[in-house]
Amino acid sequence: MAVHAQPSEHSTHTSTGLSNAKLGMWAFLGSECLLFGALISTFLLYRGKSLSGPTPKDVYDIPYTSVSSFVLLMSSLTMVLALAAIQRGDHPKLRVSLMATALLGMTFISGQVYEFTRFVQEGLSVRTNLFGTSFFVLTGFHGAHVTGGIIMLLSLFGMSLDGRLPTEKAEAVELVGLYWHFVDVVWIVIFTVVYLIPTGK
Amino acid sequence: MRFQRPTATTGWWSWATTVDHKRIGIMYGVTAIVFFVVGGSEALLMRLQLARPNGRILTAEAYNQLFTMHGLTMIFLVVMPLGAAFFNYMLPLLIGARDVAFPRLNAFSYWVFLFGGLFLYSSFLLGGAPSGGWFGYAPLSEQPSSHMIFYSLGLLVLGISSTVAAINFAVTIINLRAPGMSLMRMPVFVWMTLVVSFLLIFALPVLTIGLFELFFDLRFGTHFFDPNFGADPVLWQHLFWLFGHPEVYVLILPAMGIVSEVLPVFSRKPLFGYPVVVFSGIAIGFMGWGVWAHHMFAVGLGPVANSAFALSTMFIAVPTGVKIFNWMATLWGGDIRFKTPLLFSLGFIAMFIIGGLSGVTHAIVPSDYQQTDTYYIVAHFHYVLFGGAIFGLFSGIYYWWPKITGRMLSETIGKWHFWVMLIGFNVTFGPFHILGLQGMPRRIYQYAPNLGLNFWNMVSTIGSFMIALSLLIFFYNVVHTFRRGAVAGEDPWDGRTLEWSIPSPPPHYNFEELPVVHSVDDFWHRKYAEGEGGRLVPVVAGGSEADREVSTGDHGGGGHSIHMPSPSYFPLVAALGLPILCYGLIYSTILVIDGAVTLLVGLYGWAVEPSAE
Amino acid sequence: MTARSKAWLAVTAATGLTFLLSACGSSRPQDSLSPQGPEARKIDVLFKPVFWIAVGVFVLVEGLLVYALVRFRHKPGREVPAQVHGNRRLEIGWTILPTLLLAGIAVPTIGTIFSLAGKPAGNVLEVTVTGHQWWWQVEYPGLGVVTANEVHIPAGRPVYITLSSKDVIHSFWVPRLAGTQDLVPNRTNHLTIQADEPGVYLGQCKEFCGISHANMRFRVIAQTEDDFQAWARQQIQLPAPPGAEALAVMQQVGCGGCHTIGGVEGFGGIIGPDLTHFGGRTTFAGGMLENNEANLTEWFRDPQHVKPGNDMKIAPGGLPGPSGLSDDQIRALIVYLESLQ
Amino acid sequence: METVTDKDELAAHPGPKQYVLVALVLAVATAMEVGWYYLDVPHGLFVALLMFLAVLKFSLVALWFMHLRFDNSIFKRLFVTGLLLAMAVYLIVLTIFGALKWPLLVGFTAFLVVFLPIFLIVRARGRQAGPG
Repeated sequence: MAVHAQPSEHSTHTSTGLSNAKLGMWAFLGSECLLFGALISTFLLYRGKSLSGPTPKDVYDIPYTSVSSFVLLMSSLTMVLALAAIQRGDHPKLRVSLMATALLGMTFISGQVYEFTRFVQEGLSVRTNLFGTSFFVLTGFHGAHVTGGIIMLLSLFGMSLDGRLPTEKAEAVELVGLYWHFVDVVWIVIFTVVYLIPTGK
Repeated sequence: MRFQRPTATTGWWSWATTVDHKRIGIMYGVTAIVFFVVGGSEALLMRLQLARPNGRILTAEAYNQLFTMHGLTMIFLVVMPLGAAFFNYMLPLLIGARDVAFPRLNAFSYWVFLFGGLFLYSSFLLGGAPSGGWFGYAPLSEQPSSHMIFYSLGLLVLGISSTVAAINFAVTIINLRAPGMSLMRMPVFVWMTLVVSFLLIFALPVLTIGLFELFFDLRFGTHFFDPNFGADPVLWQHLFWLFGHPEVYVLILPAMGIVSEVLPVFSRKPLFGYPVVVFSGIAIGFMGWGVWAHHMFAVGLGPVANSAFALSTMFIAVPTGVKIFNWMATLWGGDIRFKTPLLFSLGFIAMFIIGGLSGVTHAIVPSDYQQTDTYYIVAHFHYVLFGGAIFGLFSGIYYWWPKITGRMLSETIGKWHFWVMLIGFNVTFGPFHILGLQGMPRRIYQYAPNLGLNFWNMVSTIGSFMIALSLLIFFYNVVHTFRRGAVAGEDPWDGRTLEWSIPSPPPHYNFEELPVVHSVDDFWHRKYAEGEGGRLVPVVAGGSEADREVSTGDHGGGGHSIHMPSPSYFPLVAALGLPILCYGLIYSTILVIDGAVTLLVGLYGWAVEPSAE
Repeated sequence: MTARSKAWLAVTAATGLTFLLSACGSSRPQDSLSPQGPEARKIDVLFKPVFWIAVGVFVLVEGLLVYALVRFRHKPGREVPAQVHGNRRLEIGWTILPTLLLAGIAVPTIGTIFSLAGKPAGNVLEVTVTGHQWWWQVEYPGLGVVTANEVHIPAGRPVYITLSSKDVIHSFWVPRLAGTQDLVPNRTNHLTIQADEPGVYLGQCKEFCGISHANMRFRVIAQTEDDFQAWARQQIQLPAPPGAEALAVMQQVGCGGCHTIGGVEGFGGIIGPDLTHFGGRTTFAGGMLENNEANLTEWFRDPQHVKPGNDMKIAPGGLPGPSGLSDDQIRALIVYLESLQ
Repeated sequence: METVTDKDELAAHPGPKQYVLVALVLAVATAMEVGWYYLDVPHGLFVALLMFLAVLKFSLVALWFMHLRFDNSIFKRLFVTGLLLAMAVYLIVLTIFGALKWPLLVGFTAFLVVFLPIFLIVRARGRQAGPG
């Protein structure tokens, strides 16, 4: 979406004085709520309904996941700093923050890849049981969203290097930022509802 | 990568690369009508099969594919895109805008819709069309014999198209209204478009996840709906109907909007209780979220859930009834001219009342235990979606045709079309009520001769061919008047809304100067002033031109200096990626990569290309 | 013109109604409007009044519409009408009126929902029905009886049916005795049926369940208490073993792999219906066909042709298609099967 | 609804300092979550606390990093509509399935009961005014 919703399509005088692209992005995020909601509810519905193991308790590594959650959380900070930078017209700092955000995102993703492979080694795949099915598809779907965000961040970085991301186009960064933060808040919910609560004492 | 922008203004390429909302609207309309013919032919085949007991015209497998594709076609490839056609063409004209908020995104959603439809239909050549019903209940949908993989991917693609379009329309309405057009000065059709857009934005993701899970079950062996692994197949039903019920209002609200535009024009009275009609539309949109489980009364949700959903279902009838009463009050005391558009709107009201009332009878859960999954239900939703949506959309076609083509359709042929269609419709679907109550289940490719169902089935089949005839009459009307039809002029119906203030067909920049809006039905008030007691006083000749205001600081001068978004290849390229991707997901990884690359190239080119040169 | 159309509409409606009401059970064995038992009657007494209210509203509203169209149609020289923009009081009126009407209907509705959901009291017969693509397995846990596609019940006694499914979602519907209940895998639903009088009540699967959904039929056979008990007793007797010829054919076809025949060596299959008392049934093939020699002959020639998609693939090598059985072999089979009383 | 140009918005936006501050709170909240996880608290309380922290983190990111606190309220309305709609319908679905253990149920419903009325009022006011 953010890729579609270019500032170039931002009408200068609109009825509300707000940017089309930003309105569109928020509508899209509202719609995303129901998307992830459905996957999370599927996970909750099938909680403890698996006919065979492994169960969450068997495979989760909470300290590990906590760290990667923290990493994603911090990427939101660098993201918002990137926006602040371009709005101030500070392009070197913009590039640094964009790259930092992308790197943090990549750390999170590689962490997830490692987690998945470990789960598979411990005998949990999408086909094993309802837990495997609902867990992998939910978190994988989120991972795909993060990956999409990383691609957008990198292309913003590239555009900025070519000087095709002037200060007037700050909105492009803001839109990608909105998407990125949304993916982050979804993970906040997943971390609580999918990781901590099911296995908590 | 910056290659030459498309420059053609006529011919195939100009259509393939257009970002003009009017051209995209026309493409939506034409495509939808073509699919209407296809879906209709499927229906005729089914009626032939059911004309007599133990029909032998179709095999069971063929029949099941046909009724599945008939449902999918009529909902996703006919009624929704016909609505989208009017949204595209009319929305900017009605709110006094020059285009939609995201012109290229608009082209993208059309191409995705077209490719999605073709992808779905390609299944006929690739091992058989889906045969698990448009509702695709698990676990039947997961049996290989149901071919539901094309269903899951096809609807995912169509969902992308609709979501993108819905966001586009919502933003357009919120942001691109002419100066002075506050929300409560918008035409009702625009209001209904807004409600529909939000319904789609919030309802489609639910279906998307359902389809996503179904696809993973089919392709990657997950177990979302697999009872053998402890899954509960009812989950699919909740996801499906959580989308499916708002979808019903997505299908009917555009027609309601059209009717609300047509009635005032042809009774020469303002819409009775504009705020109430608007609010009831919004109310329907909201309440539409609280009734989905009335599709599942027989599943065994328990008496408490069934009672709750019975209540919510009954009370959604209230705002619907309010609309109908307001429409009748609009006609009341009017100066009613029975032009074809009005006839179709009246047909809508008359038929929709029947559909609504039968709807109430199966909100009564116990009687739904008898009626669910019988032809009584089939009757109900055809009275709502054909007698309702299709009649309403035809009303729109006859009403706006002069604006779109610059020529009038023939009134005489149009009236023939209406009467044959109305009678054919009732002869076809009226008997369904009786058949259902007398024990004919849905989705059966044959029925026993000893059930006493033979007579009304034969009647219904005859009726279905009358409907087909009425469509032929319509096509004759189109062909007959396309060159020879009377020239319409700007305002053939003495209309009330902004689109009638500009030439027919409109110039590609729509409005030379953006109008300034002072009230609902602004254009009408430029032509007529209201004396005391609401008596109308025509404004002095030429006055309508004289006192037209111009929003200051806007481009003028015959539209030459008006800057419109330029055509682009990239929406088409990006859209092309999706079906390739889907075939890949079924057949080969190479195609997946191919599709993904096409998509990304399209999006990238799109991103770096400015919307206008 | 419009007026005539609406008049015509009213006519169709009227004819429709007369047909609805003239509907009598005998000529329409699946008619939901002629209840033959208390459960179905509970629904009927709720539906018919609502139906007539709906008809009343229909006549009223369409009548008003027609009247408005006739009275206010355009006449030459008619001056432009008064521009009425709305009327708050009227609008509140026609919001509240339907609300009250619906509220009135809601009360008995909810009452009936709960009374249908409850387990019946008194001398209840318990039956378990399991849906298969595309036939019904019927068990009487209390009586040790297992049969298929025909539910024998004692007339005048409430029968509490437990519903579940082996494969996909089916739906159990005997219109004249009760409403629908779905059979959902991994779930058990319950439905009470009761017949006033002995007789045969046709039913059919209502939820689309695959290629032969249309052929998934069954019947409820209500008997007097004594006849029912006699039937049940007879169902637990073992029939005479097959003759050599019939046995040879059945072994060649491999019937035992899918079907159970009580007391016969190697016939313990559970994929298809239990055939132990096949001869005593009035129908076969999921209630699709009358149990007679002609139908059985056609069936054994090529089951797939008669009932598309069914599991009975008896062409050589267990494939679908013509079975290739000779007329003599088929006759032997039929003679034996009909002997299984 | 008042018309806000992008300039005004920018002026209203907080600077890096506030952002870092928010991030600190987020970090502490996450630390607390993991802490509670290892401390021995009754499950009901545990769930309630986690729900609370999740809501807190969610709102901080949404209100500050996504600027909902400073931007035009129409954005908030778009997003909150989706959020509450999702919570409402999925909650009902899970309740029908009987799949919600009571602490989750309590947590969610509390959340709805607190936020839904506010949201509805905001909407109603928005309706009367309407953008433009």
